[in-house]
Amino acid sequence: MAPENSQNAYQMEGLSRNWALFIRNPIGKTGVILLIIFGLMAVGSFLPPQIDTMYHPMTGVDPLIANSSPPSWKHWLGTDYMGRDLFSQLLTGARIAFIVGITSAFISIVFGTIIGMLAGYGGKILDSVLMRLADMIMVMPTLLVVLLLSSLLGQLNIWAIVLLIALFRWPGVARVIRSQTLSLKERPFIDLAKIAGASHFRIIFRHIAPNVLPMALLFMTFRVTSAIIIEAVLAFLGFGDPSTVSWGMMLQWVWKTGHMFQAPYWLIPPGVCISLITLSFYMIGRAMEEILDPRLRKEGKVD
Amino acid sequence: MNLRRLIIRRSTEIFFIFFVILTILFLLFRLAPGDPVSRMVDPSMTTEEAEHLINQLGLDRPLWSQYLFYVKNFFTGTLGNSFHYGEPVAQIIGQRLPNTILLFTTSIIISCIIGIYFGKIAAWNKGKKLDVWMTIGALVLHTLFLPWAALIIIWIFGYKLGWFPLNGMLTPEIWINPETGIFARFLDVLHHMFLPLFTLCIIHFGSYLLIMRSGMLETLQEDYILTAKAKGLSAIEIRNRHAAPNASLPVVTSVGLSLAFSVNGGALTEIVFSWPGLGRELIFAVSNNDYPLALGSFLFISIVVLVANLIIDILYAYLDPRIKY
Amino acid sequence: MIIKMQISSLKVRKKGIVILLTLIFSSFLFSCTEKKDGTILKIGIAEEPRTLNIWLASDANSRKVLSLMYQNLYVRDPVSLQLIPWLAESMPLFEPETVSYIVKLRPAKWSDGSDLTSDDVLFTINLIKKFKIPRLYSKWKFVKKVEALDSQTIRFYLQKPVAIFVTKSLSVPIVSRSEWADVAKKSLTHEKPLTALLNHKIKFPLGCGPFVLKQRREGAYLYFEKNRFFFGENKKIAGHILGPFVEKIIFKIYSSADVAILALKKGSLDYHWSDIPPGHINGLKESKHIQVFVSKKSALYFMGFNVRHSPFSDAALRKAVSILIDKEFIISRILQGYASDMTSIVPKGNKFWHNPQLPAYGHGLTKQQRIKKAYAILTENGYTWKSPPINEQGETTMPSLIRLPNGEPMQDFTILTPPADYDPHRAASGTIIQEWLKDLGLPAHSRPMSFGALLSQVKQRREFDTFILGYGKLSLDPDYLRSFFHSKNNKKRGWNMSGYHNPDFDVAADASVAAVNIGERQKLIRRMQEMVMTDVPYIPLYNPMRIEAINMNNVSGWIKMVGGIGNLWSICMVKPKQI
Amino acid sequence: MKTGRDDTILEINDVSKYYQTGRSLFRKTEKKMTALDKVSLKINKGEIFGLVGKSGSGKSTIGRLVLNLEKPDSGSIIFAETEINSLRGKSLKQFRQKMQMICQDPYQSLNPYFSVFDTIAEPLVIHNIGDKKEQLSRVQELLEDFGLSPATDFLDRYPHQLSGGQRQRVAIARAMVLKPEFIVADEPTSMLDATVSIQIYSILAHLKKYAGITFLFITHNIAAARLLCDRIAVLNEGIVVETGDCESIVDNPASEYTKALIQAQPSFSYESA
Repeated sequence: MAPENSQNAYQMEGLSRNWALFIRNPIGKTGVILLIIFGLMAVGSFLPPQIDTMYHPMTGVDPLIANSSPPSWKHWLGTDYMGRDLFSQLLTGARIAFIVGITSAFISIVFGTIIGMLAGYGGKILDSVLMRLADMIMVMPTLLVVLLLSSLLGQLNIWAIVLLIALFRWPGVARVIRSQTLSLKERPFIDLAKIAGASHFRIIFRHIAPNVLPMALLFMTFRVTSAIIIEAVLAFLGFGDPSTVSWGMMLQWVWKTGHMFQAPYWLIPPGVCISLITLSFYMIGRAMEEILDPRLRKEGKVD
Repeated sequence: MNLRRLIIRRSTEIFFIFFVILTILFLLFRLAPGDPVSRMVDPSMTTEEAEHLINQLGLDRPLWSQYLFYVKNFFTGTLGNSFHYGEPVAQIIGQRLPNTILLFTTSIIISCIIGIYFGKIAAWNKGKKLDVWMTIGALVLHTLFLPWAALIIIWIFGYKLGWFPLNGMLTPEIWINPETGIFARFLDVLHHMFLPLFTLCIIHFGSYLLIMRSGMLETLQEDYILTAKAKGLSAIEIRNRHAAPNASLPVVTSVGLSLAFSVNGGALTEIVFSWPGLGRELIFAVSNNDYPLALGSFLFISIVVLVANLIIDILYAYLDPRIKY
Repeated sequence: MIIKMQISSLKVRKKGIVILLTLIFSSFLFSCTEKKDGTILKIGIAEEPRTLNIWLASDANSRKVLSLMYQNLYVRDPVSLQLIPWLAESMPLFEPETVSYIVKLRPAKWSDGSDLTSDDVLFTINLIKKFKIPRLYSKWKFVKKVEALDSQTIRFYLQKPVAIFVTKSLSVPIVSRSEWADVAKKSLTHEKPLTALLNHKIKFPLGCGPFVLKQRREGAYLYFEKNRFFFGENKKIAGHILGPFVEKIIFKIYSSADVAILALKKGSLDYHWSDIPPGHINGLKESKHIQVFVSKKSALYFMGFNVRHSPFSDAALRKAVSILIDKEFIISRILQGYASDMTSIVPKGNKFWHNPQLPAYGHGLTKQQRIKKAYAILTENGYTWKSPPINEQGETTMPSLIRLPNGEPMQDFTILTPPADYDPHRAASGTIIQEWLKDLGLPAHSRPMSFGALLSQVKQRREFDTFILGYGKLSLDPDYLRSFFHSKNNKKRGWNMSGYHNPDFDVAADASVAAVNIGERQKLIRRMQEMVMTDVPYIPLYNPMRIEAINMNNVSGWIKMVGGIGNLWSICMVKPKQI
Repeated sequence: MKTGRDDTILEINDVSKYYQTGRSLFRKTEKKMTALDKVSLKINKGEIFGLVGKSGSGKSTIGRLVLNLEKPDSGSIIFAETEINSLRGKSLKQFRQKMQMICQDPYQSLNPYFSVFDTIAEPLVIHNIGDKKEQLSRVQELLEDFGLSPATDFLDRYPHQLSGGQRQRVAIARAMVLKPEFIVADEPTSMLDATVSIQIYSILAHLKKYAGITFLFITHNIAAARLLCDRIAVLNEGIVVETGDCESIVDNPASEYTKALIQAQPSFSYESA
């Protein structure tokens, strides 16, 4: 599926054509600005531990502070109950949010797109089997299932969580991609490809895939949102990966150590960050959606 | 005719889907490490006692026999006994479910109504400041981190302002008094319900607003709206009588599609507000290795979601004559 | 047509909303009428009591609630922690020649007014033995025969002298024959009698404690009224004249501690019968009507090793690890200072049994000193590094991975901990210990696991390297030492999770069971602790304190003892404030 | 403009095709629509065979069947002495090299994500013919042949950057890249304006003449058929009404249907030859 340069060029041109529309949209603009800020935070997260080991988000503690303390010059956002720097935790949280959100959204989009294309192109039995599978997963409350699995399986690290979220979030994408594929399948260029002797594999990945890609990308922004939220809730409830410092984890620390209403400097930033980062992806998605096609939204209206 | 076929087809599908879920969950629970006996951390529990208990709970039988037993239990309607409650799971679910349904359906209905109402206004004022602010507001509410928001809501309205009770479903002091009338009890529950309801509505209504808004924008492009305009009907009349009802159909489907997702939020809300519902019970059961209860509640939630989806499909087919199945 | 239908329903909805809003706002007024009633004691609990069936109750909240109703023969004095008679009239009489104990009952009544007799005690013991009730059966297995001498006197014949008979066996709750006889009979006809007994639903337990359950709404509250027939009322026991002085108790469920604390401040709770995280203390202290209690617990939180196989079969490595662990850091940072140091398996507070002369590994050392000391021990025992943690200048550096004495590199190992939702402290300790071990090149990975999975890993499958677990409520009698380290418990589902095997220890442990002479037993127990702390299959980490808070506006007179103020004594002693 | 009656290249024997309407899991009621009813045709090597009929007459279905995009419900189609429906794997791929198609709608027949080069070279890539360099020169050659010069200007363009006529030229170039023996042209000009159509027709005529390619020319425009075809068959509701020499049928229609078809035709295109 490696796109050649020229193809990229076309897509780039399409993008730049839409970019103007996109950036004129106040929602899209806000989303991009927010995202850039979070991106800077994620990149900046590597800095503090270099300055002093006490700024290590997980293991570095201020030797002089043994409990939660409000913002100061040394600790811009204050420290948590162990004397760890909250600011560097917040920066690291941005990194984790990106990792979780983007990888799990990416995986679920790849799954969803492939399954949707297979179902739409394959038709008949393959279609009904895959779509019933999608229905089945769709009725499962993702968070509860992931909670259940992580509790049952016992060991969780961030990649397992990412994978689990991805596994439960593909059906919506698959349904949309399937319906797109159904209409693409009727287009003459697919017939022509067949006549030229193209294999099913080639038709699916060379002809259909690029055509459904914009839609898949759009869905990716929404999936990023839900992945970040699910990870945050899991971490908040204590089912997250303990060796990572995510925002959900920070909130869990505030909560479990009883600083919920004691330390606003600790409670507010991660909560606001979770909301804002999901908001930024959501806004970008909305703006993209309005440009691509206002009718695409009804992800389930296919039968 | 078609409708009946739809119902039959979807019901058989639901049955199969459900059975697959049951089997997968059963295996998951039984093959996962840890059993309710080994988690009893009490040094005075000897090996002999533990093994006796395991035998008595039937956990030492082969897997297939446990599975058959479970399926039998399922169809006889008891769903087995909870390890910790010692009661039939069906009974526990029966107690918790009404509370969940009360909170859940009320919140969905209210947020739907509010979402449709504001979505309508936003679409009508497309491009104006009102629309932009409403859309952004809806997006912000939609992406709020629920447990965090819920605790802050409790702090503000329950503690600082003191308008509402902090949690639970009723005030014991009122309910233990035999003289309290039914109306007072009803009011008491309503009063307790307000904050969790408020939280859930805040989270949900944003997405309904957005769906309604875009549905409305689309409808406004259609021919019959133009016809209505040509007929000289007033703007409000066109908006409310012609465009809004049709535009609200997608909201109905989205309720069905997002139902499974809203169950998550429901469970979290129940935990934070100590609302005695099924979601909270499920999470407790999972963390206490109470398999029969966790399995039962999970199955029940999936049944509810499946059936609700079916109902919404039927409703949709009924409301929109254009839909053919 | 559809359109019209929807319009009309919208109109109805609008009216509905108006009505709903008026209802809600009128309920504000309603809530303001919540009057202050000192005669109702309002107690918060963290979760719904799972069951009121005393035999099934294994969760803390059920036990709290049941402790108001079902009573024991002997209880602990709040101050001296010695056993004192409760349902019994006096301490048991031991007859060495027949190896039997005689217990005389106090005149007492069940809450339905009927007399509590020796027949009930007999019935209880027989039920435990017949159904093999978990946790209780083993305490009565060695009792050969129980007979009622008269309606108030019972004699217990033992197979051999057992030290724990008085401290553990005799402290089982007594149930009435009238409540359980039919249930037991019916359960015995079942294929699985124990399950049938445990699954029997008790709605209103028949006890003889200070309170009687009057009403319960599942998921919402439990409502108790004073037991008119309570045997202890107005009696002086353990230096207190007992009540109960409050007429009613309501147990409310507060799933989150934060909300419970708001409720305490607001006055809708008098006491939250559950741990409060240390972070709340400052906020609580600001409110004048809140009093915070910090009490000691009889608890043990420890890191355990799997000594069955390499690498932790080597005691030197275990010692090195215990030197590396900075317990003071864990206590001061992770537990915010609300815990006490532990040097032995038996907590310090348990003065009679605790052995004070044990090595405190690494106590008071700096990080550098710890690494150096651990490094010295390991090099002595043949461990090697490519680049050691201490360089030629004597400074600590980042080491390469360690090699075992046989020259093989040490495999990665895991530190299993409970998940953060279950216990954030243990999970955090695991992470921080992992970092400390890495300073010496030990390839440790902290891995939280769901509690059930963790225990099955450690107890059943026994495939692990190290773990962190704890006992929040360790009995005051140190018989657990035997459970934890006797080699006969080194089996599937056995409590010797480490697989510790020391013949000397086994001999001492066996002797300690039979030692009815308390001084002799003390010596043995202290000797056992010494052996364990020399071989370090477990590293005791900390003994947390219990933080609780009360609202002083309504009631006063809480009794503080080991494990907090939530105890039977407090329930019997709290008095409404006269305002 | 008749070439000699050479040997038959394509033979359609008693082919029928039905479509089911409104199929669903629970409704298998036989509501069949007959698309083709026992159609038999013979096409000779090197001729342009016209298939004329109104929309819905089944002419496109014949095209799809001949191209092996669909299977007939009964009857057989024989191309170059092989029954094409039984072809699998390698032999199917070989068949694919020999027969190509030109579509009705140049807007739909090109993948919007394929550049001109990608589009034309795709059959070469699929059949693994030549290396990249050879493919490039072949594509350039074809582009020049079909009046898209300079070829280098067009190689990297995408369909949306081309005009309708240019697109159709690209489509024809793609059809020609494998040097096929047979081309199905399904209403290749119906979406183009008249002047462009004429240019396309002349390309097709040229191809027939110099490359010796056989065409199945599907059209509703009897004038176009008259202009281009050697023989035609008139199709009505899945039945062949008449078949034969193009001029004789147009000048002397036997059936009412054909007459009606001719009368419905605007006359200007008739003269424009």
